[in-house]
Amino acid sequence: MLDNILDFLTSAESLLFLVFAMVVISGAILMLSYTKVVHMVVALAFTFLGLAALYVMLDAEFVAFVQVLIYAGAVSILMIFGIMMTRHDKQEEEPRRPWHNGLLLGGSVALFGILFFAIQSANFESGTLDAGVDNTKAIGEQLFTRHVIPFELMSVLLTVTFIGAIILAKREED
Amino acid sequence: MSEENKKRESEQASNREAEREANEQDKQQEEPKEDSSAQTDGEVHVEPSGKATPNKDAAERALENQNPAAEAKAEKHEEADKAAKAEKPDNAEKPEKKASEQAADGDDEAAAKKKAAAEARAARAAERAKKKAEEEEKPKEPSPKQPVLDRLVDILKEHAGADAIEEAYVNEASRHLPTVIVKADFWTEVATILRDHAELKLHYLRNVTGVDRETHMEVIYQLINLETKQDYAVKVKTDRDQPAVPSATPVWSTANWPEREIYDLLGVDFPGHPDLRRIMMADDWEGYPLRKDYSPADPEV
Amino acid sequence: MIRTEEMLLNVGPQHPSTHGVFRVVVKLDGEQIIHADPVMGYLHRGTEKLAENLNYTQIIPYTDRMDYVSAMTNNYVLVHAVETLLELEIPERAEYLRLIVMELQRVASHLVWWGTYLLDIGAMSPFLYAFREREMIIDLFNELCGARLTYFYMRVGGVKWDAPEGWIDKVKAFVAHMKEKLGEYHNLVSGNEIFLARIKGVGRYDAQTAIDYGLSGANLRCTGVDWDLRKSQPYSLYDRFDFDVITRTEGDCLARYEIRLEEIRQSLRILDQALEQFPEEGEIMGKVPRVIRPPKGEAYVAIESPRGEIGCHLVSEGKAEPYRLKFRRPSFVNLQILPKLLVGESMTNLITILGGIDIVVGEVDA
Amino acid sequence: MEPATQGVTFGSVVIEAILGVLTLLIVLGFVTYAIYFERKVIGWMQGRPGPNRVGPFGLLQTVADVLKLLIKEDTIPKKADRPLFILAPALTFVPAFTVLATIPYTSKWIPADLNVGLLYYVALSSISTMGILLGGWASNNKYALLGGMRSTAQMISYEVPLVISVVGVVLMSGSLNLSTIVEGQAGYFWNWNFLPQILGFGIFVIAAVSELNRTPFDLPEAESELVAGYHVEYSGFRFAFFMLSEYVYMYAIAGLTTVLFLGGWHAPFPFLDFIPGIIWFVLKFCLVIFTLYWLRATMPRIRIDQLMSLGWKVLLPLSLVNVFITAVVMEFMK
Repeated sequence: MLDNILDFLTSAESLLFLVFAMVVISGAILMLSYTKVVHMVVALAFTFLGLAALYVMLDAEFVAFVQVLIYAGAVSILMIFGIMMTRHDKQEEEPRRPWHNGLLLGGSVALFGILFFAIQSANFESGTLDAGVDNTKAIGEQLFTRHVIPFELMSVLLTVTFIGAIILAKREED
Repeated sequence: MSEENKKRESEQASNREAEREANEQDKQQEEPKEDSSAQTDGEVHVEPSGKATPNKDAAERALENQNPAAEAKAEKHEEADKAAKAEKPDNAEKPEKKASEQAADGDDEAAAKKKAAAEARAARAAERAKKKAEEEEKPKEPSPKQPVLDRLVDILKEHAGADAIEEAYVNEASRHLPTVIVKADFWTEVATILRDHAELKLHYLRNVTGVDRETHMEVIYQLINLETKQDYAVKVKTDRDQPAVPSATPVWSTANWPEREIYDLLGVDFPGHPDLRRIMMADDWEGYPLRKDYSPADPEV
Repeated sequence: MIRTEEMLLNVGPQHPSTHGVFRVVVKLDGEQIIHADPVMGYLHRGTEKLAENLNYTQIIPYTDRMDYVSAMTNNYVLVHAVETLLELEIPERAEYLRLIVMELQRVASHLVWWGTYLLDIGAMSPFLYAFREREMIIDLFNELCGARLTYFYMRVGGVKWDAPEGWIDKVKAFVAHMKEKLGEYHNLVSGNEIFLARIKGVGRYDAQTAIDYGLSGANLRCTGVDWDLRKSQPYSLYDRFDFDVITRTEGDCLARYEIRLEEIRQSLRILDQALEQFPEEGEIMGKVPRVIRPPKGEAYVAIESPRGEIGCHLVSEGKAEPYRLKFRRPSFVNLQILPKLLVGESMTNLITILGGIDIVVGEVDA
Repeated sequence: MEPATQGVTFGSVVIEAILGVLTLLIVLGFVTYAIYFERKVIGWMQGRPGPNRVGPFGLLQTVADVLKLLIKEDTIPKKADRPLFILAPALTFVPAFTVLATIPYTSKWIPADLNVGLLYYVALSSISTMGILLGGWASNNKYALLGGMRSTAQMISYEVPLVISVVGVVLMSGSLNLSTIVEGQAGYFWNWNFLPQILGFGIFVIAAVSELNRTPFDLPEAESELVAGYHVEYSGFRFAFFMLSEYVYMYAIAGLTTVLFLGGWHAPFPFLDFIPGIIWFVLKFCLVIFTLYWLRATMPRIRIDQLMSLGWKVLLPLSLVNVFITAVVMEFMK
């Protein structure tokens, strides 16, 4: 057990993993504990970035950079944007309910237990995965052959949302 | 009060006295100088070009200087002023003292000079008076703009009532500008007529000026018709202690800021103005700087 | 429903595009202006009050400092008012000199406007081009009266300095040079798509509004009103020259832009003629008393400054100092329309519109 | 190709770090003289000499300016959001610098040969936007906030046509790898992508200038409206960071344009191949940079609503049309 940990720490790769994992976790915790909304979003953005780094370590560059582009770039910026443009100085004091904390604690422990046992008992395929020379290309090919129907449905859904958003915005203007 | 203080005060008092005396002497010495300038003044005007108006004025001034009666009149005027400004005795006192001291203290040399100058002036003044009399014999030519003014007065009397106009004249000095003095009560009505009447159509308000005349306040509106290019001036007089002129802003939007400026600098109120605030001076400024009796809170500034 | 937050923004008194210490308090919704309130007086020096304690010659330098971009026309309006009350004859040579410097000043003033306006719009180079040519005019003035900005050139009855030898030829050379450069300006800017998109249709008003607000100069002529005091109420020698009053009917910033540039050309035309007719010899001062005491009375005179109608209301009690001296400052009057034009516009257009009005804060505040 | 992280050792990390510092120095050198040339070039265009006091021909002017910025007092407004105010310049600069890693200068000299190089560039550059936005917000200044919001709106809007305009290029070369894209443009200069992809090239250049926040799209810092926009409260080296990231981005965009559309290290004619590729690269790169300066000297600034409608109503549809045309043509040519 201890050897394992030492082994783990001597590998640069594992150290990198440790760093990024810490970024992800601390980002998540900070996001919960900050009081200013903008700070929360920044913490969240760091979580996204850490996740992207983890994806890179898993040789999933495409997913990693799409993660950065969409989540770290677009989503968090839109969130900050929304926060800045709207009034949020009235922070409502939530009524303190002491039994809430107990309930939350119980729930978290239960969730952790379920996940822990699920992962422990899961049977992962062993052996090294060949990520392929150009897995981006592979993703593309898969999207346009095997998963073409969900892909197209997705694009239709997005188009509908897009048009809907425009209509809503227009109506508000009038 | 301590001894020392008293001493200092008396010292100061005597200093002041001395200062005033010195001032008075200065003024006396200046006096002849000014006179001589007045002479040259006159001389230039007697140029053969024969321009009448400035000469006339110079002559009048010379006469006034010469004539003891006129001087007395001036003194009387000052006294009247003094009565009017009873709250400011210092101002009024000085000239009176000056006159008496002048008589007492004037040294001989100056007196002699003055006398000589006065004689010379008397001669010239007599000559000029003759000329003036000749001029007066000729009837004054009516201004070319007289019909325009008459027409304006007619229109205003017809539409706003016969009492609306206090006075009407052609201001010849200002390129024969037809000028009417409108009573403040009628001003809003008159303004609307001026703008909307089919013959006048004075849509363009060029300028608004406020003048502190010391006895009263005046607000002067310069109007022009952009098509006929005929311009007019309209004056509204108002009381000095509580000056108020109905605002012309509802009629001409351009009156807005100039009226604010007059309010700011002269303290004339404009009832009906949409946004009467100070415009140039700070909002908490005290007093109205362009009034003649304005003294700044801190004269150093 | 989400509501956006209104924001109160102080544009100025220290802002690069208010052209001096002028301030507009704007209420913004996003970048859209809901309400605008101009605040001025930061440069108020009390010229009118000061003038009441000065003799007429002493007041002239104060007029230099009112519209410091166009000091010559300010000089003129004051001496013209005094001369009107005095009914004074001005020697022809002096009057020609005055007219030449006034027209040069108009060119210089429009050049400053052109450069700074494009700087406001974000183009940097035209500013330097415009100042290159303006510098030549300033050099000419410098040679004439020893000052670059506050000239104190005119006096009641004439002008202080005669044209030095060769000066008239230099002005001629400048006029030729300027004509050529004007084409360059048009090439550089006037056809630029971005520029046109920025100012076309911005800050539009009609002739009736313009007249109601008492606008003058290019601000009035852009709505199609043919009103230029040089033609409508000729003063000085303007009735001797052949030139056009430029008007446009669009009433937007582009119209004002075109008018000002075209007015430079008209000024050059006037200069051409004036330089031809310039009398070889003659007095430069009329017969003026040593102490100027205009007779009791009052007069209002107005001339066409580069910014519009600059007027002088002079009330004299026959003393060496004016009883009351009031200047009708075109910038001050023209600026009144600003709050009306700004409502509903974006922050960017605030700059475009304010620049298009062409104010000089020294004149707004006086 | 080696998987990205396998074989990462402490040694390789150190080497990478040293290389990184070297690149940083090269970039700083570039920025120094890019600023110098910008001032010189614009000076000449405006009929004035430009900087000529510090060093021979003013060559050290930028160095002096940077020194001044570094020793200047660093002020943080009292009411600013301190942590974010400090974080923002770094958050702007780091992505600007990291995107440089994928640009292939020659067929040999490629700092990082990522197979999603293009995506990497686009993704990271979107993070800088956040730095600008945070800087504007944290300053607690209304002008800065307006500048920050403008900048964000602008960068998000123009990233979309920017990305879609290069899809045509990606279609033609069948790869997101930048060196593969350059390889595909070998031969005569009409093989370079800017001719077959002329529409995409135009959209790319416009969107890129906008991404760079340079004239005529310099609205976020429009000094005549917003004083200085998002960095109005910044001074000293924090301001220098913003300035630096602006110029580093310029470097990156110029490099990317060269790679994507101007044939990278290839000579315009094959018989000129004896001249090393790096020289061709630098020449094309300088041409792009010069064009940016040229635009700055001649263009006025566009208005924010016009910018937005240009981005969404003109560039985006055009870039989609470009993708469509490219796909159709490629299908027929096959």
